[in-house]
Amino acid sequence: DEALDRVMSSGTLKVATDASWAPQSFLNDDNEMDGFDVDVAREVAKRLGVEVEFVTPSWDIITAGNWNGRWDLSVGSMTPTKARSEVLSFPAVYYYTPAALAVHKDSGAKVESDLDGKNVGAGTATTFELYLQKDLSIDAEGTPEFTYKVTPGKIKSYKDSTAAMDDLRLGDGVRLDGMVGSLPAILSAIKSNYPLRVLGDPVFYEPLALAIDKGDEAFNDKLAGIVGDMKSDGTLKTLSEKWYGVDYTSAVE
Amino acid sequence: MLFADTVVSDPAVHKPKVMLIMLVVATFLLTLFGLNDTIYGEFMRPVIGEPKESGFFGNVATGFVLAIIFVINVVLIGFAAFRVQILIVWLELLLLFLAFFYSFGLNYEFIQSKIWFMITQGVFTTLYISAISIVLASIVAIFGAVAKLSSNGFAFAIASFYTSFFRGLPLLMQVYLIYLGLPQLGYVIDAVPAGVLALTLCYGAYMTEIFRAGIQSINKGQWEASRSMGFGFALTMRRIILPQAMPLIIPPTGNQFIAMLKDSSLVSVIGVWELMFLARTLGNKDFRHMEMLITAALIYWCLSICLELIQSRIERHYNTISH
Amino acid sequence: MLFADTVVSDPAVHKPKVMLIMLVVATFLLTLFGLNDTIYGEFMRPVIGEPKESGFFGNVATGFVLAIIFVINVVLIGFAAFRVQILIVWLELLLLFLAFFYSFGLNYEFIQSKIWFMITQGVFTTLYISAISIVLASIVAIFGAVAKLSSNGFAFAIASFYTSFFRGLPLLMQVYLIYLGLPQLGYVIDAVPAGVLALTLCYGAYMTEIFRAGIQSINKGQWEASRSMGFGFALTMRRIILPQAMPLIIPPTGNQFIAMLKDSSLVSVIGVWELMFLARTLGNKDFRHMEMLITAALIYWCLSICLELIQSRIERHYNTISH
Amino acid sequence: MSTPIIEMTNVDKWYGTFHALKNINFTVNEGDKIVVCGPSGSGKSTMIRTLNYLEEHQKGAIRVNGTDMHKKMKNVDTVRMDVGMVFQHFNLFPHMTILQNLMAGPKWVRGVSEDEARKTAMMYLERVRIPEQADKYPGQLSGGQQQRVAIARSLCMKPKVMLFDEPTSALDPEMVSEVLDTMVELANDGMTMVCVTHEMGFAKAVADRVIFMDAGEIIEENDPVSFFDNPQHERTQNFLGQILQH
Amino acid sequence: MSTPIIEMTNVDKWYGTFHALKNINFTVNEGDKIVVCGPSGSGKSTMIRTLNYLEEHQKGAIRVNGTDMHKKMKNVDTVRMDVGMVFQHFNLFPHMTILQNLMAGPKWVRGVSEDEARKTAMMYLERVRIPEQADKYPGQLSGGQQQRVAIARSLCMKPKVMLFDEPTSALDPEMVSEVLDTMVELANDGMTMVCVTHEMGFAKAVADRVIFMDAGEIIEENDPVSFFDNPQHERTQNFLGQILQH
Ligand SMILES: Nc1ncnc2c1ncn2[C@@H]1O[C@H](COP(=O)(O)OP(=O)(O)OP(=O)(O)O)[C@@H](O)[C@H]1O
Ligand SMILES: Nc1ncnc2c1ncn2[C@@H]1O[C@H](COP(=O)(O)OP(=O)(O)OP(=O)(O)O)[C@@H](O)[C@H]1O
Ligand SMILES: [Mg+2]
Ligand SMILES: [Mg+2]
Repeated sequence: DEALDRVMSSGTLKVATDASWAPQSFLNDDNEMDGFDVDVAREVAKRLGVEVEFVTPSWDIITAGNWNGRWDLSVGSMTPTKARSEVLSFPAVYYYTPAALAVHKDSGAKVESDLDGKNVGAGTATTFELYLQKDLSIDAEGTPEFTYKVTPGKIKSYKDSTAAMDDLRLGDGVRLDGMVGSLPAILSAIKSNYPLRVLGDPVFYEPLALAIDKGDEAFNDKLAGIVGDMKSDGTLKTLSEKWYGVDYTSAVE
Repeated sequence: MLFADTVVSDPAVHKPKVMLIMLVVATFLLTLFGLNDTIYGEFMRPVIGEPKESGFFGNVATGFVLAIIFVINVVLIGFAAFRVQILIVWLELLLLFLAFFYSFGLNYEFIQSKIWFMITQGVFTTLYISAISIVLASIVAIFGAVAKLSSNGFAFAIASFYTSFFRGLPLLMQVYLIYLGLPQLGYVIDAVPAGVLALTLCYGAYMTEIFRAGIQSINKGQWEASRSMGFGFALTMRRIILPQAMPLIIPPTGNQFIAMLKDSSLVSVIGVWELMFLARTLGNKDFRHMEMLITAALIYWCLSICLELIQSRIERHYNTISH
Repeated sequence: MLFADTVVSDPAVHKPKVMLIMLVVATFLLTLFGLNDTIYGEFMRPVIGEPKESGFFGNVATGFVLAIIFVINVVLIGFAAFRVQILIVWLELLLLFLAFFYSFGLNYEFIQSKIWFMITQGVFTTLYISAISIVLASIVAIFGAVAKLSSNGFAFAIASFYTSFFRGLPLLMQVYLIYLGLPQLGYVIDAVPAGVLALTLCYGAYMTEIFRAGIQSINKGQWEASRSMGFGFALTMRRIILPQAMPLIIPPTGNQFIAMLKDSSLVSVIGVWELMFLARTLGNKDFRHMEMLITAALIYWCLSICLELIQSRIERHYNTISH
Repeated sequence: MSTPIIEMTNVDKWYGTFHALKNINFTVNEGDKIVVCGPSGSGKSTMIRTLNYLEEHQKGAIRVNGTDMHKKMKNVDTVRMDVGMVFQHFNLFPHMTILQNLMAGPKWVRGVSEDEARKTAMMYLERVRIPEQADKYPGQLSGGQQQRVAIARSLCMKPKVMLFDEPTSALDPEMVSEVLDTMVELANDGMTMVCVTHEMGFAKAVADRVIFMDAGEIIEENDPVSFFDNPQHERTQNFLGQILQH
Repeated sequence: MSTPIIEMTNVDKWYGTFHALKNINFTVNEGDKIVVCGPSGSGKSTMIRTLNYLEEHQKGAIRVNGTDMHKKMKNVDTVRMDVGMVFQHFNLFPHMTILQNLMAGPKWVRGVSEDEARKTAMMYLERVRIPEQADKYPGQLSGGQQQRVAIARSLCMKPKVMLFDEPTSALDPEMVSEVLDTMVELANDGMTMVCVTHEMGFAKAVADRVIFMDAGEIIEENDPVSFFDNPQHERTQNFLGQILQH
């Protein structure tokens, strides 16, 4: 329980999170960290009775494991899988993201299968891409069932979902006919005047968890307890509604 | 300047033949581009009609008009003096590029609201990390170059391994290796020192090669003269060889400095908030990354223009003293 | 090699005084590093006891043992011939680095399962994109250099704007501008051509500066001699100036080639599956980034060693012919 | 034999503020052999370099082979093709072998065939007594050998006018006379020559006129016999005095 | 006056396969003045460059100022401090003014003060008649001026032994005699000198011995009077014949 000791004795919880993933975590107009993940981290720290401090190493660095005490916790919307849990521990799932298809607003597509045989994009190596490849298996507990609703002609992978949306906004069929991404991201893009619209219902739900370095059971249990409390007392639901306008803290079919 | 040859031919662009050729070539090239569908075509709509109707004729007409504008411009510039020519051409190109940026339809208020933070936080971090790394890399490079030129197998082997390894591995990888690898050996190193170390080692390796070429290029007679006067190795190097190698070393070194400015952005992977990191981050929430990226790019450009001015001043210094 | 000076001193490392100094310095430095807590300390545990008990003594002891190993090694290598020395030192350093990689505790099966795809898909893409861009960039650079050295204000202004702009903007930005910006003007350009175009323009700008320095460094007498024989400008450049500038141009150009190999990875942002893209992608699903990145890094290293060998061969060619 | 091939009229040249050539006037007719002498730093090299437009003059007119040399001239290359120059510092091409140095001009500019260029080159190398050095690089030759290569290189171009800048300075006396013999032969073939040299033997033997320069001015110009036996100007007398005493 | 300061014993040198020096033997005592002459390419430069260890020899022994010159010597710099060298190609430092060229050695190696170094430098510049060029760069001087700077630069170091490689090749006759006068003065001050030159006047006036080289060998070595009036070797006779006829 090295990590827990360190947190308690120093009185600060160092949280690693992304700074460019609105609305989960981003820099707000005052150039401070803000977002759903950030609020969750703040709440966790509050319940531990310590201050919170954010650091922003890249995804590669966080997921390499062996943090060496540089930071204590990652609140970064990671999907917990068995293979990944060989590298990091996932104390608790704190919400679920729906994934959805988006098309240009001029697109004639009505249902998911209208994109069959078309160019569909996704962030590379994301669950969205795996979904398009029909190779998605989320082996975390409590993952809802899903079906493959689209058979794209060509899958284009992008550095991230935003890059795919940038291509899609050029016009219907200019480079892309559609893309898969997280529903919240698509919605906030639409709010920022991207000429897109969501196609159909969410195609699958993805559980997202906190992560810590391996080897500290006490810290793991403590965090699991805290997240459990936050769920049961409705704090998470409030936060989700604040940021997404919807309650994503449980998977809805 | 090249060997002036003391023969300056009449500005070629004022010969009617040359003008005509320029016009034909420009029209041809611009027609090839098929400008009909572009914004240039839009300006011509009243004359050429809708894209689909005008077709090939539209392309040629648009191309021709642009070509005429281009040639008139070149001919007029030809009348000006050297420095004025440079000024005009720079301004024109700048305007063209600004127009190009403008065509992205950026949100300027957004840029305004963020630019101050980008400068105070981002530029500052970028600059101090690059400045430290550049100084250290230059020092590494001098030793590396001497070692690579030495007849001592041990020094040569270490230096060549060093340049091979640190040029061969992607800088990102070096940042990772230092940041994630050193803790495995027992040292937990902070983000900024890790970044500076990686940049120093990587750029030191590149600059080793540059310094080597510069030192090697100096005439053997210079070594002979100074050695025969009893100058030691270090003295010869410092006072005779390096100053003469400077005009050769400076331009590629300037390249490295400018590249470093931008490569320093790689340290953002380990959580350092430098310019590029902010550019990618600040625009994220509102999907304004093009705004932020272009702003960052222009800031980088300004910084590197400063470096270029410094470079050309140093170069002039060394060229004056050695003709 | 540097001015040989025809005096090769006795391998300095065989003098007892030098050995002693090396030993003391190495011990001191290694002690400073505080190796007690590291894996080196672990080897010494039986003698020095637990980190907390041994403290400073542990540091010194570990440092001392390592220093002795180091010095013995250096002394032994000193006996070998130049080429053998190089070989031994390279092997030793390689082993050290492999040990270092090993300490990451990588999953080798995972690497094995992916490496073939990385090579066939990734290396191939990386190589062909860089190769095309390098050739184009060199051509751009020659013209750029001549323009930057010309006394024609128009040519100078365009060339200097070009180098300033394309060196000043981050390559990533150039890729975006070309990939996302050109469509605004009406041309939709594919990912690979966009990447090649961006790399060509960017590296062409850097190499312009290198070529300029090389051309400028050639003695005025060479211009005079060839011009006075009636050689035209182009002939003088091609047959007299450039061949002599080669030894100067090659090393920094080699730098650029090697850097290009890795910068070509930036085209992955627009979805080209080159080496780095695969490295980042393949490991993501199972959080095996490090495995993939290290594999990619080693592949890059191999590629750049190939480039280095080619470079040194070309350099030898030009050095032999001009002494 | 009296068409002027080189005419300098009131030529002035400055290096920055240093007045290097002062009101130079002289004419060389086709087939003339002119020797230029004068103390070190008097502007001899500068003067013959202006004839090739390697240095720009600021005042006056220079006309070579029917072409006016000025800032905006178009055909400087065609003038230069017919004007050979042997530099004081040789300026050989270090990256080419001796043979390549000699063959470059004829092949690239005159369009002579490879074989013929090689034959001419070897012929001149034999004349200057270094055929065995043909495949070495300039850096591998002794000073005197380099100078001979420089002379041979110019001759290979078969120019109408030759400008020599101290062509025998690095040679031993024996070699000097051989090289001068070669030059005398050329002179007898009717080539026009301007030669900066202090070899008075050569001046006496072949020169039509001797020009004496000091401090950027032409002090005296005369036929060799009058020049040596009866110098007019005091400065010339002193200068010649030094040589004879020697 | 009879301590040998330079000794060459059975020295052989090759450039690749070219045998440049063949079994050279000679001794220079302190205060001796030796003139070396011989045809172009005979190995004169090579020989005096080995004395400074600027060229490596492959066989035999060279001893200068009490130090053996060989591959593993440690103190080559201290030997060189006392051996001045004037190069055939001058090798001035192009990035330093003439004055800086002259002051560098005394200041950086001998530790002389700035003022004193300047005084010495100006003194020698006046001796070679170019004090007004002190602030120019080497590239701005005429050939002869550069050569004089090279001579002055070596003298500023106040060496025990001077090696001159054709120190007057680029000079006009007037200047030659002035420079030679300076060298005669040095000679009279007791400086040891080895001078490659074809100025026979100088040889006759000051040389203790004249060495004649051909094709890498020393063919003849004699005092100047016997050398010029009564050369032993046929090759020497031919060579001298050319000079006198001249
Ligand atoms: N680039 C230059 N800048 C300034 N002064 C120069 C330059 N080149 C030559 N000079 C000066 O012009 C004068 C004439 O030089 P020039 O080379 O013509 O002399 P020269 O008669 O050829 O002498 P020498 O016989 O020594 O070669 C010299 O005093 C020299 O210092
Ligand atoms: N680096 C080299 N490689 C091969 N041969 C060389 C090299 N340097 C000199 N030589 C040859 O060695 C011989 C002697 O050269 P050296 O320079 O000593 O002649 P020198 O007597 O000084 O002649 P000069 O009076 O022309 O200066 C020459 O034939 C020359 O071609
Ligand atoms: Mg001259
Ligand atoms: Mg010589």
